[in-house]
Amino acid sequence: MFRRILIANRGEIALRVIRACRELGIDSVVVYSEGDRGAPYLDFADASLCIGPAESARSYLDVPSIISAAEIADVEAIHPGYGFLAENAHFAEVCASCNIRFIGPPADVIASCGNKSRAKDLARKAGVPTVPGSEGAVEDTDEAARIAREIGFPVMIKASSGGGGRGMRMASNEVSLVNGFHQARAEAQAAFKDPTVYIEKLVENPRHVEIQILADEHGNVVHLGERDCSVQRRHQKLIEESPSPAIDAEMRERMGAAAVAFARAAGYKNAGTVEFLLDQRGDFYFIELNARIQVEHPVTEMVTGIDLVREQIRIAAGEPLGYGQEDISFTGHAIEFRINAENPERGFAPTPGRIEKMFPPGGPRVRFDSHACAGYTIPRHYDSMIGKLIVHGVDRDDAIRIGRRALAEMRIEGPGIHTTTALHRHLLAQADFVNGRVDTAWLERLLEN
Amino acid sequence: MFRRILIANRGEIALRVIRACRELGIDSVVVYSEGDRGAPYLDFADASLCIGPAESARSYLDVPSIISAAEIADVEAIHPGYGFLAENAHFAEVCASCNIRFIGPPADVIASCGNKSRAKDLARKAGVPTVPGSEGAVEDTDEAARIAREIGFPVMIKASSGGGGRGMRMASNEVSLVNGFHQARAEAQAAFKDPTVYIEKLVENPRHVEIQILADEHGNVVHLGERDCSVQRRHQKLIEESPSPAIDAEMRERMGAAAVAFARAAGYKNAGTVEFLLDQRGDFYFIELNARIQVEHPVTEMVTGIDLVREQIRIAAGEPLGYGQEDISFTGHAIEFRINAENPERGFAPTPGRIEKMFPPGGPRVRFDSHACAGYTIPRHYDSMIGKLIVHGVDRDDAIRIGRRALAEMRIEGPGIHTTTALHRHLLAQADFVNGRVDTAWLERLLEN
Amino acid sequence: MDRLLALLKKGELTELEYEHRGTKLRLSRQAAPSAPGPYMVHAGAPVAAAPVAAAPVPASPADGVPQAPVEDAGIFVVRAPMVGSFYRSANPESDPFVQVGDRVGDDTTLCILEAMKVMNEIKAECAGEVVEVMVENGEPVEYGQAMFRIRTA
Amino acid sequence: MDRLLALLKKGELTELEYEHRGTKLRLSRQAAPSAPGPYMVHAGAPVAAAPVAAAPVPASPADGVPQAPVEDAGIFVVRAPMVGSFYRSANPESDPFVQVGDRVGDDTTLCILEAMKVMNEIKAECAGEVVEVMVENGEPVEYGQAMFRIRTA
Repeated sequence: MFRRILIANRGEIALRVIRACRELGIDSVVVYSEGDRGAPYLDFADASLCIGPAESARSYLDVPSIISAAEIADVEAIHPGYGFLAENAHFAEVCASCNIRFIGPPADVIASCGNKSRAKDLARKAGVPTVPGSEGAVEDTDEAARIAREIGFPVMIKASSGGGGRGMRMASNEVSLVNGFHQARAEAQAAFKDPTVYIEKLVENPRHVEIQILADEHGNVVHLGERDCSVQRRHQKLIEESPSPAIDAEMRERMGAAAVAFARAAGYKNAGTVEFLLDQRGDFYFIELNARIQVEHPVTEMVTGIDLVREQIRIAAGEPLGYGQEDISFTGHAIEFRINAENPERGFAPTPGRIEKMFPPGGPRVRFDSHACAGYTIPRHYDSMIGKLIVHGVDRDDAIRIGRRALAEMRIEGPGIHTTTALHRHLLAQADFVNGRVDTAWLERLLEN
Repeated sequence: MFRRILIANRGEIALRVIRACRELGIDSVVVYSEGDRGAPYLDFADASLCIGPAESARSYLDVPSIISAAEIADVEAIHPGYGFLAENAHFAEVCASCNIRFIGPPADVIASCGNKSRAKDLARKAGVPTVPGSEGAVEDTDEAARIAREIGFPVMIKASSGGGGRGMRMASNEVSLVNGFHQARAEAQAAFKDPTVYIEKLVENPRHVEIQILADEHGNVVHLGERDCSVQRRHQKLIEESPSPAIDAEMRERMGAAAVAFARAAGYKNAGTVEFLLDQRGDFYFIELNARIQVEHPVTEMVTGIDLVREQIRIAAGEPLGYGQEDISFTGHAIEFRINAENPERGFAPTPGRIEKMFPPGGPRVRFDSHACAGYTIPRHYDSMIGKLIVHGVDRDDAIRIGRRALAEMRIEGPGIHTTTALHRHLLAQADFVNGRVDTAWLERLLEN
Repeated sequence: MDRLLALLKKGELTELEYEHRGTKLRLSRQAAPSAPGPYMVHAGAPVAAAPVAAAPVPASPADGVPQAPVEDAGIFVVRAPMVGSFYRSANPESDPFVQVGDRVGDDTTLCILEAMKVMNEIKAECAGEVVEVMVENGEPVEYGQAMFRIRTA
Repeated sequence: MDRLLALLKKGELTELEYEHRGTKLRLSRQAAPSAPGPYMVHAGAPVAAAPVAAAPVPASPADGVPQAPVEDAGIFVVRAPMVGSFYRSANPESDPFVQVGDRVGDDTTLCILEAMKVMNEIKAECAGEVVEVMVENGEPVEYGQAMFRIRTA
């Protein structure tokens, strides 16, 4: 096992990794930018190092600074968290070349999973259902039109290197197809330095259901069931839960098996998430594999009792899983609510600033993952998530009741600060959510009215 | 089920009951004294009522004020929490006479369990092992001496109405017996308006192991396993855990069966705790039944998944348990650390005052039950407990590691404020604790050195 | 919660603190640290301002005498010494013990507080003129709640 | 953590912030809100004062230029533009680039910072006299850490 790990991230996930290190008896060294100087969580690590100014490009995204910090701190491994360099194949490569273990999959696996059309090819080869569409990149509008007619409108035009909705267009006829094709390529070029796009049939009113997998370096691969992340806005998840209200045991089996098959085909290692679209008829389609720990990982931890971050570190250290699929069972129902410093009344504009009053929810069956506290200033330079409220009920109704209770006692106050807490209370009052009848467009439809 | 409940308590346990009410969909009305005016948790209830000045005798202990508040608030039941009026038979009686459900056992059961010698008689009749000693009250020193010779020194002299170590004396010979007899009677008279004392053989280096029971009003009684509360100072528990490192499944069976037998013999209803002394040879002796929810109830909730406060309310409303002994299973290992605003460096003197900075522990497998937050002033009028840190590991070693991690990140700061956090860190570094080799005198021995 | 809601109505008249799900009513005639501002009504879930800012009144003396609000000189405020129901007359038929404008003395009965079926007569304990009756007949009062204002000067 | 502990030693000389399990070392020459007091060493678990009080330096500009500490007029502080290892000479055999008392100009090389095997020459970027070398040869430096003090007046 490692003696010392560098944490190349910030905020909530940096704290999450610090906690895992302490529980494993590993020294943690956390890097920080001047924008995070003095943040409470830095003190919980065994050491902290300032690597640059507040702007991410010159700190959390700056490979030389982070590698150099790793060498100074003399660590054996680096945990990238999520975002920043977590799915950067180049960074993983540099780590390898410096004999520092990257806690995640190998660089080439990150690369192939990061390219959507290559990932889709892999899925087909692995016999995992994919959304009908172009086999790989689409070069021009003629080819685009031919494929669209073939699979039938409406279709989606997506950037091969894309993510988070950028470089993505919907087309319901040939006119919008041509426009969308050019727009998507331009956006993709700007956002990912890669104009390549591909075409897929639009799956209507789907749910977002993802499977958590763990793969060690000895060929063992298991899945830890699903997370339903259908409550999202502009492809940003807001509520995640496990199990999914739309999935039964037999379905879980099939989706889990598909995820494991893809992971094996991709030669995947460590923790990963295979995302699927689930349509109204109960058919599911592979979307992508996220080669990182995810924000919503706690809901899986609650229902399986498996600590995913500890497992990431154990796997990177070469330890075998030590359990098989048959050893994994699911208890109760977990829901995560993302607490973002945003103002839903004003288009979810971020509201950084100093937290003057805070009462974090606690008590039975409540978990709160947050680096914030009264006196902490939410920096304006980074994403607005300041906490994750996770509740674990005996069943879904129970989890919803506990969620209402915990959200009712949450207090986060400061000049200009708003959070998504009140919105979550509102969502828990919606019959559609309570009855588990939501799709990926539900929240946006709700917000429009 | 009840529509509205009055909570006749304060602080952490009042908040605990408020949470249970919200999760059950019951309106909660919490009373408060002027010493607790403005405390954050008051806002989490559906309504709050000021019933008197800060001093307990004129507020939380004042039966007329509380009953009158209950009538004004038009509640169907009162939850007494622990301490204050929780085990006051008269109060339970008054509630009954006002047609308000007292959430706890019937008044006469409280009375018989509250009297140690009567409780001991009940235990004998139920075939539950008790510490050898006088059958009931001891009238004079001659009788005391005769019994002491009979059972052998050292012996304990205890107040029949006693508790918390008051009216208690140890005697290792006839001289100290005579002195102790008079001192104990005087102390008992002063503390409990009842000079009656009884005599017991001293169990040397025992562990404190207690069994949680639930009894509904339809004759169903189950036990939820044990809590080991051997880490205590002056009979004040500091750390509690479940399962006990000194108990195996067979032993749990026997102690659980004894606890259930006593509860049935006493006609017990609702949640209660049967306390035993466990000696080095593995023999256990009945001490008393606590007719209330206990501070340390969360460790049992963590390992059984049963919400004890919800169960208290359900039982008081006349609902059947709905499960039997065979349905109760135990998962992992839970430890509770009491966070008291006390200065261990200065004889555990209370340190009330305003909390200016607070970072409560969070993250996986950590539960924190606290009514405190930055900006909250710890009143000087009440007991010094401001929070309970509960960790739940896959096994005891894991729980200890998580405990160390959580204690390391706990921050509670303010002018003059000290807490037991650092002491807990120190205790988790002791080989005796890590190896589970402690008895009820261990902590005091440790503090002396 | 009809009877409780009755408490709420009086928020405008006193410094009564009362919280009900979704609603908080306070008057800060009293400069208490717990009063976030003059006459605040919070809709929706209660905000943190009140609960977190509101440290238990530090001045609150152990002997439990409710602290006097900031008042015009010469105005004595009679407060409820217990939780109970407020009655202005001995029985529904009879006249109120006192009206605004009445002269009262130390032993003049101002009202009755019923607690646990016991009728407690409340005396003026000062001499002067009743200038305000702050509670409606039959309504519940909290401990320390202002009931009458009497001009003693 | 030998090399990390080396950082610790320099706490006296700079406003370097460094935390190691059980120990915190800080110098508050810089009036940063995060500095709880002059030269604090905390034994045992770190106390909250620093972490909780320490809001990220509000003045910290987005362009990331480290804020200058409060200094005597005419003193220019040369700070580390990157994380790296600090070397006072081109190689172990040769003399240091500069000594205390030396006159330096804009282009005078003061030291080398090694980051990822790359040797980065650091220039004075001011004219004046070297009055203090704040880092030991071979030791690691954080971004923004003060390395030299140069009197420009």
